This record gives sequence, C-alpha cells and structure tokens, in this order.
Amino acid sequence: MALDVDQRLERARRPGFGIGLLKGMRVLLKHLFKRNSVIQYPDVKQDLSPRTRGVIALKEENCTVCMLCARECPDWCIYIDSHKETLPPKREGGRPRKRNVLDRFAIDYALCMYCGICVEVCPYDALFWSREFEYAEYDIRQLTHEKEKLSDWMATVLPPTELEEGADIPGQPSKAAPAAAAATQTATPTAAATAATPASVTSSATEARPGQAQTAPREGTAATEAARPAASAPDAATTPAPETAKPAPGLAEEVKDQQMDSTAEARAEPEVKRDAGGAVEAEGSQAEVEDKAEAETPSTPESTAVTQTPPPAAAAPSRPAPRIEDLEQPEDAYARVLDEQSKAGSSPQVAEARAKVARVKAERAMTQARAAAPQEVAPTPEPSGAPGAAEPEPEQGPVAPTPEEKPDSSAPQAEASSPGEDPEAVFERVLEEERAKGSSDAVATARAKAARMRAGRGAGSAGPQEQEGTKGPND
Amino acid sequence: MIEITLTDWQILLVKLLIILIVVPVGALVGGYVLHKEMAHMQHRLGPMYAGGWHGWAQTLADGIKFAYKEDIIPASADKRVFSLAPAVIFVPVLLLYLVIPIDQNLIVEDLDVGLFFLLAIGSVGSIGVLMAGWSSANKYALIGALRSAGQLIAYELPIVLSAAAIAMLAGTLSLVGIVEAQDWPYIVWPPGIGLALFLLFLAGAMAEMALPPFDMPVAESELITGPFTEYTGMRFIFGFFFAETAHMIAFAAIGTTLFLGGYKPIVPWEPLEVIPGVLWFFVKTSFMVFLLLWVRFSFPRLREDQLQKFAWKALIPLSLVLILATGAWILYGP
Amino acid sequence: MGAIRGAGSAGPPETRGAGSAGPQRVMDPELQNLQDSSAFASEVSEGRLVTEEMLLNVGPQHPATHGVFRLLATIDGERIVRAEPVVGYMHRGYEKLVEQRDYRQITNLISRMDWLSGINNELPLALALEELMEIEVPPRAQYLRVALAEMNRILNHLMFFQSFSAELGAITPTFYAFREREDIQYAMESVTGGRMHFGYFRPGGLKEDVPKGFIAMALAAVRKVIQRLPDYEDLLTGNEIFKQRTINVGVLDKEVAYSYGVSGPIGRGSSIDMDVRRDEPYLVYDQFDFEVCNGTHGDCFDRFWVLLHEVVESAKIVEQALAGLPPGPIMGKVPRVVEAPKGEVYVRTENPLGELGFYLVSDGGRRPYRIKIRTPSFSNVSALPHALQNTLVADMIAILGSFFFVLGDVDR
Amino acid sequence: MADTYLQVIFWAFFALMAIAGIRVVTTRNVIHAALYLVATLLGAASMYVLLYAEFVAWVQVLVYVGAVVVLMLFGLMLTRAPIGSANFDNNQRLVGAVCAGLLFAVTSFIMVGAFEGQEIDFTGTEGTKVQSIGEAIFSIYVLPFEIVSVLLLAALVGAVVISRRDEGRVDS
Repeated sequence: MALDVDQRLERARRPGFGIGLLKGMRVLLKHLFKRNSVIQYPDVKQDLSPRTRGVIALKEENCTVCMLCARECPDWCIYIDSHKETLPPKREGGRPRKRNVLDRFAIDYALCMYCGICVEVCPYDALFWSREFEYAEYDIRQLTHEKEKLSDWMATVLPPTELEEGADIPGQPSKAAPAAAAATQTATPTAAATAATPASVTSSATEARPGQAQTAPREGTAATEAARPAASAPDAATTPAPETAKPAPGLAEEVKDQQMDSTAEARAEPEVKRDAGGAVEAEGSQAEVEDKAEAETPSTPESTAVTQTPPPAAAAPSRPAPRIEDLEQPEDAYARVLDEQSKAGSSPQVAEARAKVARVKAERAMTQARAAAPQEVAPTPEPSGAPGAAEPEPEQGPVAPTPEEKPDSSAPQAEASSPGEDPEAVFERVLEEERAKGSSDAVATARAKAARMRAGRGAGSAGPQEQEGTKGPND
Repeated sequence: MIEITLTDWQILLVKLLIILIVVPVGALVGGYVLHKEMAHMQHRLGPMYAGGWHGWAQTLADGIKFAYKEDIIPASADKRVFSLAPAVIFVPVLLLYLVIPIDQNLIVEDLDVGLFFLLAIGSVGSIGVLMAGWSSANKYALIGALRSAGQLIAYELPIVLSAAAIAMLAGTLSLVGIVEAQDWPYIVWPPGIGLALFLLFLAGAMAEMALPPFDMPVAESELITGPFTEYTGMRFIFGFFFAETAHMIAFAAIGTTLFLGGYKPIVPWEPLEVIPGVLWFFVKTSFMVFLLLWVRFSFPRLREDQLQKFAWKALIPLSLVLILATGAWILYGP
Repeated sequence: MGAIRGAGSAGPPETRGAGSAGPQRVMDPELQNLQDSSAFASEVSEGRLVTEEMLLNVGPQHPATHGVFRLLATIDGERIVRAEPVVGYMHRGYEKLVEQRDYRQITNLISRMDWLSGINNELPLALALEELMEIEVPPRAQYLRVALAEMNRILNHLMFFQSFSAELGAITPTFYAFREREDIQYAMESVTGGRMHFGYFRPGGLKEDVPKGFIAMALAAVRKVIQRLPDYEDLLTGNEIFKQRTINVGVLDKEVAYSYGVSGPIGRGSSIDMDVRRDEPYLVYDQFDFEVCNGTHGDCFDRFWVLLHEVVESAKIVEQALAGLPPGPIMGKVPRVVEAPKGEVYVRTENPLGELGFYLVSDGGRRPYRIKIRTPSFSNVSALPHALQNTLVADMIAILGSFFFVLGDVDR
Repeated sequence: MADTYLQVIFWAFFALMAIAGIRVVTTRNVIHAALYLVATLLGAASMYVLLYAEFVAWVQVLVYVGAVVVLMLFGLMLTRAPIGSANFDNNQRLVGAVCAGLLFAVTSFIMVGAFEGQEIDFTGTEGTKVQSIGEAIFSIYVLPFEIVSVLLLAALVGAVVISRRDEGRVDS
C-alpha cells in the first residue's frame, strides 16, 4: 500500500511539458460557464441553522436574577442589576415574601465571545440563541444591549431543530400518531374560534415532536419570523409549532437532569421545588395586573386557560378584549412600527425586530379577540387524559412580553381543576398519567413531585388566583 | 452639410483628445471585465452593486474612491522622483495607442516605423517603475523595482525578435502595412512559425506587463505591491491599476494587429466585409484580453530566477531560431 | 538593498571606487556589524566579489505570514543566508488563562487557540478530563466526535490550499477552497452553532445531539469536496509552474524534523511516518479504515501532497463514521459539576497540523491546576530556519506557506 | 509656417537637453543623474525626429532609454543608491573636464570634416527610410557592423568571466 502511495507521489513529481498548464486553464474555462452558487448576501440571506449563535435573546419574565449566567460568563460581559421587593403575605397571617426584581440585564456584545455558556446554564430558560447577527454599530457603546433590546430579539428565536435519527430520547417513543389525531381533531375551522384551541393545537404540536420537547434542554420556541399569520388552527397543527411550544421551565430543567441520567432524580426534586417556589412568589407581584386581566377574560375555572400577564413597564396595561374590527391588522402593525422605528432612528434590524414583535402582538390580539367573541366558553381539551392536556404547558412563546391572554394547558392544571385533592393523590395520579404517556421514570417522578407540591400549596385556597400560581416561574 | 476644414495640426489635436478620452474609458471597461471574468472563473459573481446592473460602475466607483484618498508621500522618500514616477509609467502607455490602427484609416498617426515605435515606447515605462521603487525608500519596493527591471531586460528581446520576424514577413514596419500584408488564416501564417511567434509574443508581453505568472515585481504575497507599496490615491491608480489595465488592452490590440489580422474580418468571406473593421478589431482585441486574463488567473507565479532562465535559455534561443525559420520561409517558401 | 561590492571593479576593496569615501549611506546597525564580522572581512581581503547582506524583516505584518509572525531574514541579494523565526506577537497566555476558568469555560477558550481547527482543540481537553474522571463516553458521541474532528481537518486543509496557492500567486484555488469550506462549515454550524469556534465537546460527550438532516448534509459536503479535488490537482499538483516552485524547495531533512519534534503533515512530508490516530488510537479511530500518507523528499511539494491526500482520507473517515453512527445517548455519566480528581494526565491527539498534547494537572477542583499545551505549529515553526537556509526570497514565501501554521497555535 | 513650429520645438528640446545635460554632471544624487540622462537621451531622440530620422530616434529610445539606462539604474540601485544627496566627488573635476573637452573637440572636428557642405533635405517629407538605413548598414558599412558585433561579443564574454569568479562562494 505504502509503495503504491510512493509511486503515485513519484509520478506526480515527474516534470510535465505544458499539459498541466492547459489542464489548469481548462478548469477555469469550465467554471466560467458554470452556474455559481453565490448568495447575494444583503439581498438574499442564507437560511442559517436555528442553533446559530448570532445574538442572545432574553425572555425577561423567565429571569429570576439568579446571576448564574453572569457568574459563568468567561468574559464577564453580562451586567445584571436587581433589587429585592417585599411583598405582603398572600394569606392572612403569612410571612411577607421577598422577591428579586430585575432592573437591568445587559450583554456587552463587544466583549461577548459567543460561547453560549450563559444560555446553557440558565436554569429558567430565560436566554436563547437567535440567529440574527446583523447588529453592528458605529458606536461601541451601542453594542451593549439592554434588556429591552435583548427582549426584542426574542421575536427572532427559532424553535430548535429536530434531532438526527438514533438520537437518544429518554423514554419518549414517537407520539406522532396521537398528535396527528389531535391536530385533525382541533383543526376544524369552527373550533378555532374557541379560546382553548390555540392551546390544544400548540400542545399537540409539541407532542408531535416529543424528541426535542423532552431532550433539548432549551426547548425555547418562538413566534419567530415565522409568526406570519399562523393563527389558524390547521396551520399551527401541521407546521411544527410555529406559534409557541415551550415546556415549562421546570420541565426543561428536569430534562436537563434527564441527561445526567441516574443522578437526575436526586437533583430534580430541589430544582422543581425551586421552580414552584419561584412561581408562587411571582404570583404575588402580578396579582393586581392579573386580577384585572382575569376580570376581563372569560375564563372559567375548568378551562385550561390561564392568564399570562407579565407586562413590561412600557407595555400598555391589559384592556378589555376589543372587537376584532377595532384591532389593527398584523401586517399594518408591522408596517407602522417599522416606520415609527426607522423614524426614531433605530437601527434597521432593531426596527425590524420590534416591528415583528408588534406584528406578533397584533396577531395575538386578533386571536384573543376572536376567542373572546361572545360565543360559548372554551371546551376543555382535557377530558380523559387527552395528550394535550397532560402535556406540559406550551407556555407563551419566548416573544416579548405582551399583555395578552394565553390559554395554557399545563400539567398542574390537573390539581387545579380539583382544588381539594390530596397532594399524595395528585402525585399518584400524575405519575400514572405520565407513565401512561410513556414518559421515562425520572420525568414522570419529577412531574408528579412538582404536581404534589403545587397541590400541597394550593390546597388551602382554590380559585383563579391559585391557578395563576400554577403557571410556573414568571419573574 | 457643413464642411469643416481642419489643418493637420488641428486634426492631430482632435485625435489626441480622442485618445485621451478613449484610453481611460477603455481602462475602466477593461478593469470591469477583469473583475468579472476573474470572478466567474472563480465561481463568484464579482461586483454586483455599483451602478445597478451587474455592478457596471464598479471601476468608476473605485476610481472616485481613490481620487478622494489622501496622497501620502513617505517622509524619507525622494519626493520629486516619487511624484513623477506614476506619470512616467502612465504616459508611455497612452502613447502606445497613437499608432495602433483601429481601422484602415482610423489611426492617429500611421508612422513609418510604427512597430518600432511601439517597442521603444513600451520600454520606457520600466524607468518609471524603477523610479517608483527606488524613491519609496522601502526595501520591498526596491526589490520589486529591481525584479521589474531584470524582467524587462530579459523579455524585451523575445518581443523585439518576434516583432522583427513579423516585420520581415510583412516587409514593412508600418502597422497598417503589417495588417494589410496578412493573409487568412492569420495566426498560422506561415505554418507553425506564426503560432510560435504569437506564443512568444504573448509570453513576452505578459512578462513586460508583469501579469501572472510573471508578476514577481508586484507579487503581493512576497512584496506587498512591489514598487507601488507606498503609493496611495490617484498616484496609485494611475501608476498601477490604470496603467496596468491600459497596458494590457494596448498589448491585446498590438497582438491583434500583429498576429490576428487587425481590423480584417475573421474569415475572408464577402458578407463579412460589410461589418466595419472597428468591430472586428474590437472583437479580436476582446478575445486577446480574455486570453491574457485567462492565463493570468490560471497559474501560480514563477520565481525570478526561473523566469530569467526561461527567458534566456528558452525564449531567446527559440526566437532566434524562429527568425531563421522566417528568413528561410521568405526565401524558399511558396 | 544589499550593495554588491566591487560590482564594477574587481580590485581590492581600498581602490574600489570612491563610494566608500563619501558620506555613508544610511545603514542598519546590524548591517554594520555584519560588515565588521570576520567572515566578511576575510572574503573582502581575498579580493573576491562579495555582496553585503541585508536584514529583511518579514512580518510581523506581512501577507505571507498569515498572522503576526516575524521572520528575521538575513538576505544576500535575494538569497536567504539565515532566517530566524520570532514568535510571541500573539501570545495570549492561554495556559495561565485556563487556570482561572472552569472546565466548561476552558472548552470554549481552547477552541480559539488554533482558530482553524476548533473541534480538534477541544478534543484533547475532553479526552484528558474523561481519563481523569474515568468517564465512559457513549459510542454515538465517539463517532460524532470523530466525524466532526475529521470534517474540521478537511476545513483546515482546505484553508491550507487557499493560503498556499495564494502565496504562490495562484488566486483561483483560493476561492474554490472557500467555496468548499462553506458547505462543511454550514453543516458544522447546524450542529454546533458556530462556524469556527465550536465549543461543542463536553467532558463525557457532546453538548447536544446533532440535528436531523445533519448526516446527509455532512456527507454531501464531504463528497463534494472529494468530487472537486481533481480541480485542485489540475490547477496545482499537475501544474508545471507549481512543480517548479515546490519540488526540491525547502527540503526539511527527516533527522532535523525529528530533532525539532515536527509532526503532522509537515513531518509526514519529511517521511516521519507518525500519526497519532493510527499509532495510539483514541476515540474510535481504530475502527476505521484509513491510510496515513507520507512524503519522501521533505520538500514543499511533498508537504502539499500529503495534505491533499489527507483530505481524501479524512473524507473516508467521515463517511465511515457517519454511516456507522450508532444510536444512543451522547453523554456519559458525568456529575453535574465537572471536577477532575487529583492527578495528572497527558493526552495527545492528531491535530490537523500535528500532534496536539494536553498535559493536565488537577488538584481536584473545578479548575485545572495547570495545563501545558504542546501545540504542533510551535514545533513545526521552530524547524523553519533549516528549511529556509540558502533559499530565495520567493522560496521563503512558498516554504512559509507549505509549513502551514496557525499563529494562534504557535503563540497560544 | 511649419518651419516656425519646428523652430519652437527644436529650441524647446534644445533647452531641455542642455539643462538636463548640465544637471547630469552637477547633481549630487547618482540616481537623479541617471534620470537626467534619460531626459537628455529623449531630447536627442526628438532631435532625430526633427531630422526626419524616425527609425534612429526610436532605436535611441529603445536601446538607450529602454535598455542602457535601465541597466544603469539597475546597477546603481543594487550598489549605491542612497536617497538624498551623496557626494561622489573625487577631486578630479579638472581632469574630467579636460578629458571631456578633448573628446568633444576631436569628435566635432571629425564630424565637421566628414559632413562638410552636406545638408539634410528638409523639403522632402520622406526622411530617412528604414530601408535605406538597412541597405547602408549591410552594404557600405558591413565591416564596421561586424566589428561592432565582435566587440559586443567580447564584452559579453568578459562580463560572464567576471561574474563567474564568485562561483562557489554561495556553496562555501
């Protein structure tokens, strides 16, 4: 063999007599007439992978100011300021509670080395990679993106990719069939007019891709650029979660643990506890706003709909669900905001991102208005352990916070629907359900524990307020 | 119809003006062709934005950009020589266009010794290169200049000898005369010798213009830009880029005139005679430019000593042999 | 410029024109020293035609050094008498830096050391930690590691074709190489999210599994490279000018290469038949069928030839690894906090440019106590003076190009 | 009228040649001297053109400007080419002046003697044809021509001998 190689080398070294020159010229001539594959960049953009490390987006309401990202960052380019807020006790005679309020979250992209450690370590899935990379500035100070700007990037975050054949997906056999069934079930246009529909649709979409839902640690999905009018049910069901499909942060945490295999269970518990704790704490601060929203939203205790209202300072407070006709068309909103932003001097990409956010908001509002239209109350998609119901809630997408109502079918809703249930019973029931679904032991146990905990906390006071508490960490 | 009568001097002035306009424009177009051909051969698109359609105004934009650049003269440079050098390079290139017959009667001055004029003027530019390299007070520039001079001395001979053979065949030094004397098929005329002379001329021309694979004087990976390392702005563009492109087009035109039958139709066929000679000339020159660029992008560059060896040991003996063969052909050929 | 002494007259130096009597030309102090040196004086006294030597600083900023690398060349006309590589202009103190970082952060830092082969830098670190922590890496992760490392090797070698041909004056292969790189980079980006700095290997396995469609994409990209290699052969290997420029230029003897610890394609070009992948297989390299290509003459052409053929071999490995990719997890049993137990380990792998060794000493914490990195480029560059002696300036460029080195890897 | 133009051009080139010629010997920078020499030679070429000797003019440019001066510059730049002024004066100005004067006198004497009474015919625009030059060289002056080529050959061989003396130095 080696001799052969040597011989080839010797042959290659032999002097040629101009034939090599002509061969070289032939290659060039061949290429002259070939169609070339250049991508005309600013006009045509390459379809980058969702994993592309372009810019880090912040889902502000998920941040609990745990400072893990700032600590782990090798470049120390994340700046977080926060203050503690004391909240009045939730119940008579309770202890006053403390919670962290995020004042500032900034990433200095002039320093950032795009390693992604912050995204990886975030226990509450507040950070995501977006593939947007066009945010060069003339002034280096502009490269420090404050939390508003970072939140804007959320509109561009893509759902994670499916995994390659043979990828290890702990305890999650394909759920394609039931998902499809669920999709067709809910895909009737008439059903789309109900408040619950988006929830069931998105959850079934999640179901359709159990792979990532379970394994990818940051199953953040977004109303991305693809948040093009996807409000109609069939669309949402057939294209994998174009709207939103994101397991509760708690779940994501469990999933991370899953990868750690045997040690997972041991760790899962405290994590989940923390989750739940955060959630309960969070609930208080939002109480007022949510109360308002609650009052205006036609949600019934049985419905899986839960108000999701983390309004940023700038955002308008939630208002009564307007009629559809009064609402701005999504495309109009897009154009308007784009115009405003460019007039205000924002850089084009920021303007575009903000415009996209506006479009998503407008779409949401439309969906909501349709849902709130004086028809009947949403039917519960929960009965008899339908996959959509028991599946972790496809929480509001990592879109910038919007004052909107988002139906939510979450695991904890089970005990919410029967407030008086014994925590242990909840534990057993959820465990059973999870097993039936085919979740791996660890996941099932973790979820069951989470449910038990929530049930335990919520045992005293039922009602809407308690439901809010179940929706997960929301700070 | 107004009759305009011009004196000889006025006609000459008009012709010179035309040259002054045509050459820079030609250089711009040539630069654009260079960009585009290179890009497409390299699986790229090349300029696409400036001017809209396929970036047609790219070279113009480049020129304007360079015009706005600061003219920097290094502190330790010989300022007078440094500033004069680009002109010494560019003016001879302009002069080359004086004697090239674009059509039978479309020529600025049909010199009796037109061919000789071309060769003589073409060699003056190297003094400019030497001036540029020496006055820059930069080692790389000086090495580039010396390489350029050595190259010129070595390759002047093959060019002169191949041109001499052509003059022998045509029996005149006038370029119009040479074109008129050529028969179809031009390039293989006389058989074998013509093609060999053509290749000889091509090699010599590329070496004289310092085009790859003979671009050692400006070899960017070794000498940055050779003699032009310290130049910026308009001096750079006139001394280097403009002169290079204009030089290339001039040599393409000379090659067309000497070997490809100039303004005559490609094949001697009656209907083709209708097409004006200017067009034929343009087509043939374009082909020559394409050929020069094609060779240019295909090869790595030689080393200076290899180039000298190639010139002295291969090209010059070959050209002498060819002169002999041409003489024999004239004496004993058909 | 070196002055040819007595170019015009062959007499003894005293009578050789008035040039030496008038005001002296400005001279480098080094040049002055050279002139005073005894060798020069003796040659002058013999009345022979002697030329002055000139000191030419190639770099730190020079197109041929692709990076901040300085070559202090003493040239005589265009002939190089001595050449001394001066490194350290890009020293970033990686070895010290990593002592202040935990292992996850190190992975991302190390990826930037040799910026053309990020994955191959991360690999020995992961291997070292796995050895210290006694972690079993699942086969799927091992296969993927091999595939990605080999794809990265192809990327690196394509970059070599780019820079080498550009340095020899052929601009066209430059762009072809970048076209080929693009496909592979796109495939790797879809997996890791990065185009050059991947940060994808973790102690115990990989960061996450590869996305759907990756295998097809990677195979297509790699096959495309193989399919297009004949173009390079036509443009370079078979080209007479290229042969003129490379054959018997910059010969590096096997003994010299050994004594400097030259490894990788450059060592193999000098017929040092060594490849860590074959000789001390790590990961699952022993399961694949590939050839180690060796040169025989140790000149620029052989180095180029070895690199060209390694692309083919790497492509073979990628095909085998992706075709036989077993299902399963991609992470071994790794504790949540990566803490290497007390101990030390040396791991060596075959970087695209040679042997990359990590000597890791741990005191049991989350951070290494010390990491000594043996980078291939550094050793390879140290052998340059031998290859450069008695060559021409133009050859120097070809030799620098054929000793493909990455400055980040040299200086760390 | 053409005469007036020619007069103007002649005097312009004359002035150029004279100034450049003086600068060749007075400038303190050897490269500048060579460049002034280029100007002088170009002026001489233009004189030939004015004398309707186009061929000779372009030969002048090709050989002297394009080759000889380039070679000179090449050699100068390789050997001693400081930027700025450098004094190469060796206190032999007087000898130099005497030699140059003698040379000038002798050539003038010979030239005047040889061409006495002859005048160039400016009336015909034909000038000197290449053909007539060729015929003259290869018939009347064939012996001097051959002698010159032998001389050149000798110079060539001598150059080779000198430059080969350093053979082996590089290897040692």
